[in-house]
Amino acid sequence: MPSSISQDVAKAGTFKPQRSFADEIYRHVREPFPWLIVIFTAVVGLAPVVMDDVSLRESLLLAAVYVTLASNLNLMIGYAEYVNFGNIVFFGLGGYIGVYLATSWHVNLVLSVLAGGVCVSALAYLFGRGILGLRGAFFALATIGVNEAIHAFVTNFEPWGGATGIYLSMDAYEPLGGPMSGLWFCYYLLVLVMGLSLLLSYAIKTSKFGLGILAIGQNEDAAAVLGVPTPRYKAIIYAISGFLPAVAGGLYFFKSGIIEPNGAFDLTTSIEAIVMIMLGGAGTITGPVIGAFLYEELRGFLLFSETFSHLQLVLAGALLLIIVLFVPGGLLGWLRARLPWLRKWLQ
Amino acid sequence: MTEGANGALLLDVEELEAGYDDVQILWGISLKVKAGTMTTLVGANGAGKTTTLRAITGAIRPMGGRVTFGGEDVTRLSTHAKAARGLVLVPEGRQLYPDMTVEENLEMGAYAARARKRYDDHLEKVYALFPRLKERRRQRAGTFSGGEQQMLAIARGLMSDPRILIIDELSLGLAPVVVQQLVVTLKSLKEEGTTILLVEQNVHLALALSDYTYVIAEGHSFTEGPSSEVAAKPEVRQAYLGL
Amino acid sequence: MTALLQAINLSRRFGGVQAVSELTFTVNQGEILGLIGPNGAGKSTVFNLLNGVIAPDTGQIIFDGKDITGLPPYTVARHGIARAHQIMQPLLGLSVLENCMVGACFGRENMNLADAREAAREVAQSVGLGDRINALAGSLTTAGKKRLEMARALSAHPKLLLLDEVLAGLNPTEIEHMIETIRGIRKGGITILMIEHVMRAIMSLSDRIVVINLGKRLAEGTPREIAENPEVITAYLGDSKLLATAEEGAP
Amino acid sequence: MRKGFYLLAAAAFLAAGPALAEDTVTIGFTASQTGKLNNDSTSQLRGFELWRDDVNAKGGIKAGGKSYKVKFVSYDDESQGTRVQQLYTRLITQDKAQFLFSPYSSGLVATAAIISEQYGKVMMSIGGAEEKTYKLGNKYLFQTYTGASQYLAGALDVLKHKNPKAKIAFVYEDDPFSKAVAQATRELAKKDGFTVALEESYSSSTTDFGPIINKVISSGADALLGGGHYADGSTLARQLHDQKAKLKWVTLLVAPDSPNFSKLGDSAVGISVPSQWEPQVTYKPDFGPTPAEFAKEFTAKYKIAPGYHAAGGYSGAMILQHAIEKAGSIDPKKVAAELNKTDVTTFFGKCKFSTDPKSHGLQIGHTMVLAQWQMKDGKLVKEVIWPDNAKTANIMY
Amino acid sequence: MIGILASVVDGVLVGAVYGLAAMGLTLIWGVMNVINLSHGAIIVLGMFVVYFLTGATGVSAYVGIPVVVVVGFVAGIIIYWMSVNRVIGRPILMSLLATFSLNMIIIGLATAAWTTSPYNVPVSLPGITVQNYTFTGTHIMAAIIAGAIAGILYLFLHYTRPGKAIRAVASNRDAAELNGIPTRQVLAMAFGLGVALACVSGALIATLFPFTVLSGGAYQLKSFVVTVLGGLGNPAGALLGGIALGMVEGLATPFTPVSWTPIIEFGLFVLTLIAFPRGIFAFTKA
Repeated sequence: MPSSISQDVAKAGTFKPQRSFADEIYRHVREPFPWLIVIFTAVVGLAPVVMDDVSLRESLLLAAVYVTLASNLNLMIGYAEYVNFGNIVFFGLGGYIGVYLATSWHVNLVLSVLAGGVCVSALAYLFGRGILGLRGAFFALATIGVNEAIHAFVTNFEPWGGATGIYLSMDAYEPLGGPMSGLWFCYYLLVLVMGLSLLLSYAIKTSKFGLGILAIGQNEDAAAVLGVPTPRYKAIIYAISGFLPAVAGGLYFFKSGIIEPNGAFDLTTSIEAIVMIMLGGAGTITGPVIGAFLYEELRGFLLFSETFSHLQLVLAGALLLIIVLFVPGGLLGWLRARLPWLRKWLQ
Repeated sequence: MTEGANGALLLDVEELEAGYDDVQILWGISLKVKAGTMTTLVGANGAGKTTTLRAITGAIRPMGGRVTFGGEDVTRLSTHAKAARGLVLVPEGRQLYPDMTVEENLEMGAYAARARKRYDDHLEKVYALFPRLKERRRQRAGTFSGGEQQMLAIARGLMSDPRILIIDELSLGLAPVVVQQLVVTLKSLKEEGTTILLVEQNVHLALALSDYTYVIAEGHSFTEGPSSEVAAKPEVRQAYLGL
Repeated sequence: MTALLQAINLSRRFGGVQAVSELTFTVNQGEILGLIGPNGAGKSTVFNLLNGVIAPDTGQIIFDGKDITGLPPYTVARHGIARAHQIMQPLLGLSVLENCMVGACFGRENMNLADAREAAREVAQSVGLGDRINALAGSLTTAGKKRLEMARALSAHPKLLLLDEVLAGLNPTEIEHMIETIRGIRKGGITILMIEHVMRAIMSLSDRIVVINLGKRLAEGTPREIAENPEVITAYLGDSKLLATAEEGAP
Repeated sequence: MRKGFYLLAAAAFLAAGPALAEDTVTIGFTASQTGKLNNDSTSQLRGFELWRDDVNAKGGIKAGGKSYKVKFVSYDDESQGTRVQQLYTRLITQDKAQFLFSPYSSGLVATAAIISEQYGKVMMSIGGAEEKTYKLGNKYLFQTYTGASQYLAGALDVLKHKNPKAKIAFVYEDDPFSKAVAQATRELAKKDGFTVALEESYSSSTTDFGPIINKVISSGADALLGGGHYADGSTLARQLHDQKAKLKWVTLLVAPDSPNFSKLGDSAVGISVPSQWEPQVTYKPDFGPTPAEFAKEFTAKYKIAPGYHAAGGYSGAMILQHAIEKAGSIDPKKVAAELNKTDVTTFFGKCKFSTDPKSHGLQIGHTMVLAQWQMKDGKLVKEVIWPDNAKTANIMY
Repeated sequence: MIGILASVVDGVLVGAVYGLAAMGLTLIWGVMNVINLSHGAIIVLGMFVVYFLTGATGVSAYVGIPVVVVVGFVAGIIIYWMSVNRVIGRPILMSLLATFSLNMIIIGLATAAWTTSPYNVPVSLPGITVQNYTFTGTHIMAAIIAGAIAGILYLFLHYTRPGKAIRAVASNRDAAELNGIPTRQVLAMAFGLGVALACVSGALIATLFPFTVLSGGAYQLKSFVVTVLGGLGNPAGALLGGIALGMVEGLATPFTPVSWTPIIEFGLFVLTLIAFPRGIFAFTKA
């Protein structure tokens, strides 16, 4: 037996496989998962129209924003296992850039928010190169610091209205056909952004880049020794994780009619996004979606119920504690552990 | 450090079952250690040696079976409670307090009330055994080489006033010359009557040093006997010790 | 014989400790070179210097004709140096296959994902992990993890493989098995530099041995020459009679 | 006028006859039950609730021959904008609220208005003082309070009398409202020939004003105008006292208006506050209770004297009631038209809205008063010191 | 010039209290690698304890400090067993979230009980006046107490058995357990100690400034900054870090608008982290 091993190893060392790029693409299209994402996005987008329910649109809009935040944050927290506590800075900064361009410069809304996304990603890449050298809790603290520093900066930045922020006049919605259709337009775009976030999450998870990121998440030093260019990959994933939240920020604050620093850089929202990831299951594609919807439903329920509205913070906290202590894998992790045959679908 | 009657049953492990989460690793391990002897536990990698030690010391909770120490059922006690009773483990990988000085490390070894009472005696004795440590008593443990760290780990174990000293992987990662020194130390401890349970990958070394040997395989007790006899059994040598 | 790797006058300090000083040695194409020395001699530091985990204070590393001094580990890996660690560092949450794929994807050949999958499968099979290919790395036994450490390094199709105490903690049968594996790797055309304390293995595997002590080169030569070198015996092997007791079993 | 109203009401009652229907009108709003605005928002909420109970006790709002009992639907907005639009959409589409009150604070008002405007729902803004909010093109938003730019006009007036050459330090919270107030006042002060010795804004979370006060001392200012909300304002007042800043005049926004301010003891003496309303004012209302009646009723119910947030809440609701009754309908368009015409004095003072399309809904009738904490027989009391026609005590400079 | 000096001195006095607050955070981090996100809520707890204590008994706030220590210690131990014990040794995210959820619970309950209205603890001590500038007695007293407590903590950790046990557990938990140290109890004790420190700092802050249920957030952020300056896990560094932060604040205000202070603070924070991940004052432990 030993000699056969020696033969095998000798062979393995020189093996050269052949496979084309087209095969790789085909493999993805054949997979059911991306199609599930597309269908899900379409359902969310059309539900309020079909059911003729504006109130539902508002809830779904918030949910779509949360899914976008959670799913992109999951790229850092779930894949690269870098705990980003200040993720909201992308959302806020993207919101400011988007709203500023759309109102002060009258740039087309779509272009404005895309510009917000690009700027934020570029900034994230630069910042990332600096702070991603930090590990674990140090990184988490640094992200809080970045958020607070930018928060303080924007508060003093007069072109963006300083502490007052930017108020949108009703005229701002005119290019979109008035506030009513403007809000619908923002909704569709936000749902689209949500769908793209999920596809992005899938694409990364099934790519070579994603494998490198997952390796970094498991053991960064080992990954580096295996050849994963860790500093560059980390900065790239950080930049990517900022893009769609920034776009969503532009749309969301445009829709809200006002952006001001305290609302734009609220750390609590950042942490809520983490809670959603935990609720659904970190490191999975669908986990953040499930988590965001569950969380949104739950907060909604607590907020609207007479009995609980005063204690909603307490109850939300207690729920989070229970999840962290007893179901750390989130709903998906829990299901995967119990129903192994479902793993293919519970990604 | 000496147990009253030599040859009396000190540690009695019966049908121990243990594992992690859903995975059971030990399926019934039994072993007995008599006072004043040196016993070894050997087995292939993955046979469950470390798990056995962890279950005995309480780092993991046994799923079944019983651990009796000095006549008392200690199966469900926590690790520190067992240590306080003199069931002392020198763990694999030394596990020192790198930021504390040598003497502080030793002091922590004597944390339990029982050991603290004889702190001064033990300190003197340990320094006599390892003069190197005395020279460097104010130095941080983290600055030591592997061999020195293993010495400090054993010294710290001795500070706990052990009724039994369990040593996990004495020679792992150590240069031959260091192993030799440690073997000498171990022999002298044994001569003084310290009860030792040794888990050692280096089967030759283990069999040569000890009085009695237990062989475990795949989480079960496989065979046992005086070390020389175990070493001589061809089927054991071949299948379970890989000799 | 051509030199694959040359370490020239390498030095590195940590705080007040000179971990490696003025160390020079050469690894030839196709050989197995053993690196031994007492604990704290600086062996692992040498490996860390070679594969870029830490940069040398002074000195130069030439690999395959290129100067790789001070390059980060992932660039060194791309040049074709792979390493199996003494303390196993499997990517616990990934499967055995995925672990190996990381090696294949980001190693010397920079394969795409599909190629890497095939290459990884092949290598995992060859080191005896074929039936555990989809198991999580965290669920492997110590020996399994050692094997994975090797497989992952091999999947990169490296030119030079650094093996850091891959035999530590294995029992004699497993050691035999691993020795065969290492021989097989060399047969596949991969040069090997290994740190090992298990004398029997290093003596039988190595073409040449370098002994270091206190960060300096103490001796160099064939296994036989090393075993008979009095300086090496004092510093590292100790009393040969006792050694025999320890190594060869019951008297 | 008042008699006229009663006649009108009686006529309406007679016209409707005994078959008066038991209808309800639903008013929706969000309040800050949690979060940083909780304190002020709660006072305002009490005003709303007192009004509702009063109205319902009298049989409801009478309009077009019907009598509408008032029903509130409200949610917690957690003092932040995240859910405001969701909640207002829900109030309108699901809870079928016919009228709305705004959330507390300007930013939230602007956010909510985007929803209410879409549905053509009248929203009474109570607690959104910043003028910016009313210059965004809204048509159904009506402001109860005097706008931010007027807040410190009274304080400047007092200074003009006492020390026309005063050096003024502006120290204010970095939030939309306080900033708007301070910046408007600074311009006024410059125009009036005062010297601006220092201008500093501080973040809402500031708790240590030591460094700022040292700066104030260094600047040699005689007067300090600014502040923000309760927490920071009370801290600032206390530290000014502790650090013995020798200022002759201090006017702070919002904080000193709260009855709790008296807990600061000596630190409170001499501090003045611009107020939308004080219980002592002597306005003669055309509609609803007198100031004294309101104060008495409020104190009886909540065991605490009403501040202007509570009074504003009550009066804002009452303006809506007035407009509904005038319109004789709960149709929002008719009510809005009636609000545009409103020119009424309540216990809260005069109320009139701008109908200029560029600033529609902006309050242009109401004026502020200036109150000051003074020691009276060893007890701290808040006295109205300005304008002269409303004052209850002399200025302490 | 004297204005600047006054500003710096004031900064140092307040900084000592920040340092004390951060000491609790850094101790907990050092011993169990948990960043306590309920730190701010706990500081607020200390404020309310002293508020009700002085209100109910009329004693001076300073007399109440020992009571605050005891209450904080007990609260810390309860919190430890409730939410921290299970997340020790798990990924950093878990402990962050566990303590954050606790923060939500405490803030939620406190808001329900006390609303977010401001409270004020009346203390007056004679201050020291130099020219126009007054250093209030409460500031001076708070700084003295903070310094004293820091000293006591140092002595405790280095010269008492439980203190050494805390260091041992911080250094290697498994080994400590094998040495017969009841590590969970030691961890609970360390957590209780950290919480007690936070509570005392809260009590001292309450003597300086009015506060609300939500005040803690700001002090928590400041504690992060201080902790990073002083070196995570290094209680002695925390005091220095706090004083450094106070000095920076004091030095910055005369020259820049106060609203820029947070930019300077957090900019410094991020830069320090990147340049000295172990903190400026982190001693290379000898």
